[in-house]
Amino acid sequence: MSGSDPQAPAPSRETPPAAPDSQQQLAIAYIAGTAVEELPGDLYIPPNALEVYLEAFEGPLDLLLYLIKRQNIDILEVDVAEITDQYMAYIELMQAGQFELAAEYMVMAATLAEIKSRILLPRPESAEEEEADPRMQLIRRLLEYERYKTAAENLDEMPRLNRELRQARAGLPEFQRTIPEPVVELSDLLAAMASALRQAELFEHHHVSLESISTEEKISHLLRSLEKDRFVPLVTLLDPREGRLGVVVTFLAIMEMMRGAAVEIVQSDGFGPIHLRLAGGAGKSA
Amino acid sequence: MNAELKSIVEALLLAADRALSVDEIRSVFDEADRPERDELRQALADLAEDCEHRGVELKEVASGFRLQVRQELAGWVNRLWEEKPPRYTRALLETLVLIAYRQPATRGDIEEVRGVSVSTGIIRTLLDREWIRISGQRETPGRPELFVTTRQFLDHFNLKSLSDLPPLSEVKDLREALPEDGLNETVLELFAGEARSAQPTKSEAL
Amino acid sequence: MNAELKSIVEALLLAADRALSVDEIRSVFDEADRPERDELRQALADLAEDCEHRGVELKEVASGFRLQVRQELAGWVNRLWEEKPPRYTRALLETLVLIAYRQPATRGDIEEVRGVSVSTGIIRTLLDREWIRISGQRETPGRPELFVTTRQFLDHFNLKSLSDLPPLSEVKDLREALPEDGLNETVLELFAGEARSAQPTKSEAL
Repeated sequence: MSGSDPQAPAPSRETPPAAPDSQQQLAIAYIAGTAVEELPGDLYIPPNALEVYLEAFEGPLDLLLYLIKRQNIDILEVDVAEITDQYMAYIELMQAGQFELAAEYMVMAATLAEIKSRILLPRPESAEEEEADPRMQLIRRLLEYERYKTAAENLDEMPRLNRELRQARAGLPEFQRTIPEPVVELSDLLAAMASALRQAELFEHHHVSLESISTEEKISHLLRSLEKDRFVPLVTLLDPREGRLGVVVTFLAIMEMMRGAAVEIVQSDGFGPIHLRLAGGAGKSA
Repeated sequence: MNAELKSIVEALLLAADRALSVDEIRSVFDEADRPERDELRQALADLAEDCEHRGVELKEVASGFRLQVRQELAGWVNRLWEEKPPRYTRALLETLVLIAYRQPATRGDIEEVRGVSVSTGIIRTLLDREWIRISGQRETPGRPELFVTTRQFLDHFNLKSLSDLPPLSEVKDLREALPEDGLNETVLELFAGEARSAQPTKSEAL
Repeated sequence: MNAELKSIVEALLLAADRALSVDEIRSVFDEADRPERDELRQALADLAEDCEHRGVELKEVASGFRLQVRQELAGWVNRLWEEKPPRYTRALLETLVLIAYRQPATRGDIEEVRGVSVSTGIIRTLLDREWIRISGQRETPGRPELFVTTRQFLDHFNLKSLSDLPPLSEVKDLREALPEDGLNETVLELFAGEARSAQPTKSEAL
């Protein structure tokens, strides 16, 4: 019951499952207390249709509502004893068909049996709070369920997309889908400038040592540090305070200077120390 | 400009394939010539009026405005499609309305009213369709997930807000109507007659 | 009937989302009230005329008729598909404005002011957008490229010449008055992060 496939077409509400017109027969079947061996003709449902039949009800409350409506009576006027008998007859029928009933149906059967026994047996009036009265509780639940059942029916009838409603769509003309250029206003630009200037000030006043190193700067620095006549070990040109970027920039600067033949580099053996000197000095070495 | 704005709005709505909010429409314009909300609403109103004698209508739903085929022409239009629109089971619809009317609602809330367990398949289908979403967890033992309906749900059912859902039928308040002592059949029958004439008291807050 | 037929045809074309042939349109009608081809063509012609001041136009293509967004409105519609227009980072704007004020400027010049290295991506974006160009190389070791702004840059910012840019001293004073809303929070945060870690160890420039 609980696992009904949401995609499966809902059983039509207009044709409720075949129902017995004689309560007598069913009541007898129930009182007997055994599985129904022979289905009464007016109750007969082809065995392979039983499942569909079961699915037609959305649970015990739905089945009870159906039984009540079939008698054309208000829920509040329900004769619990009679409804219980009918309900039990259905349960018997389903069990006879060897269909696994959802536990909720059995719970309801027990509830109904209890209510029936209370009504049949005299009991002290004051003993029970109305709130705890199982009959009123059942009626309350039935009324509540009925509200939502009706709401579901109403919702199903409301116009909805791709049934009564269709989104209107027009074709698209030929065009290139382009990613737009970001929009920049002059004010954005000036704000950026102001911020850059503020940033620069910040660096000047407080973070001089954090200034980034450009290759250009590094080259002029190297030009000042290197001499024509003396090889200088490369390591002495690296400033640890400049970190990895410093190393990379220094290398780039040296490569740039080599390209311009401004510097000579010597490495006497593999993995040995590298020495540099400004080009144009004496004593060339391989 | 106004006639042009109306044309642009129409083109956008017909190209979008979904409802567009006023702000979504506005965002298409450069800041410099972005229409004011009022101006845009006027263009939408004009467009709605233009549609009066056309095959489409402008509808405002939860996520904005959309142009849709007039409902009364659905019969013609649906012949273009071979397959029938999906039908939903009562179990799914009941679960959906319970979430819609009682949100946020847990599975337990739904099961309590329906009297049967809620199948995982139904919840999954509703989540997949984006008609419901998980809004959080109730701070009770087990921390069950709380479900609420989405804008897509409202859009699909042509609604602008939850308040557009048809009201639930009045609940018959048993407690108030029932006399203190009465559980005998006579009293119940008397009460039954009373309850059939609608009770003004609503016992349940939505 | 004709007005109604026109509405039905419009509804069909806007629901179908593809071109429909005259015969396809006719096929949705029951045989009894199926319009003649001429009648239908007349309805299509009327519809085309109605569209003249609208956002869509009726096009006859190989497989039939379709309503499509007017070509001249394609630009607006195009924007619908896009996410919000991307925004430039503060780093990019600063680079651009530094080039504008200091041109010709090398990467080193910019890095000197900004205190952080200039990413290749930023330079590329600015070159692609044709807001800057390479005017030559500075005759210093490394021969760094010199960047200048372009006419397109001036056009975009509605400037007649570079002298229309406010003097730097004024720009400095701007900083309190100008809100930072030109940049979204994420970018600002990213940038803040970048600035905080503006150590020489950052090798973004290379």
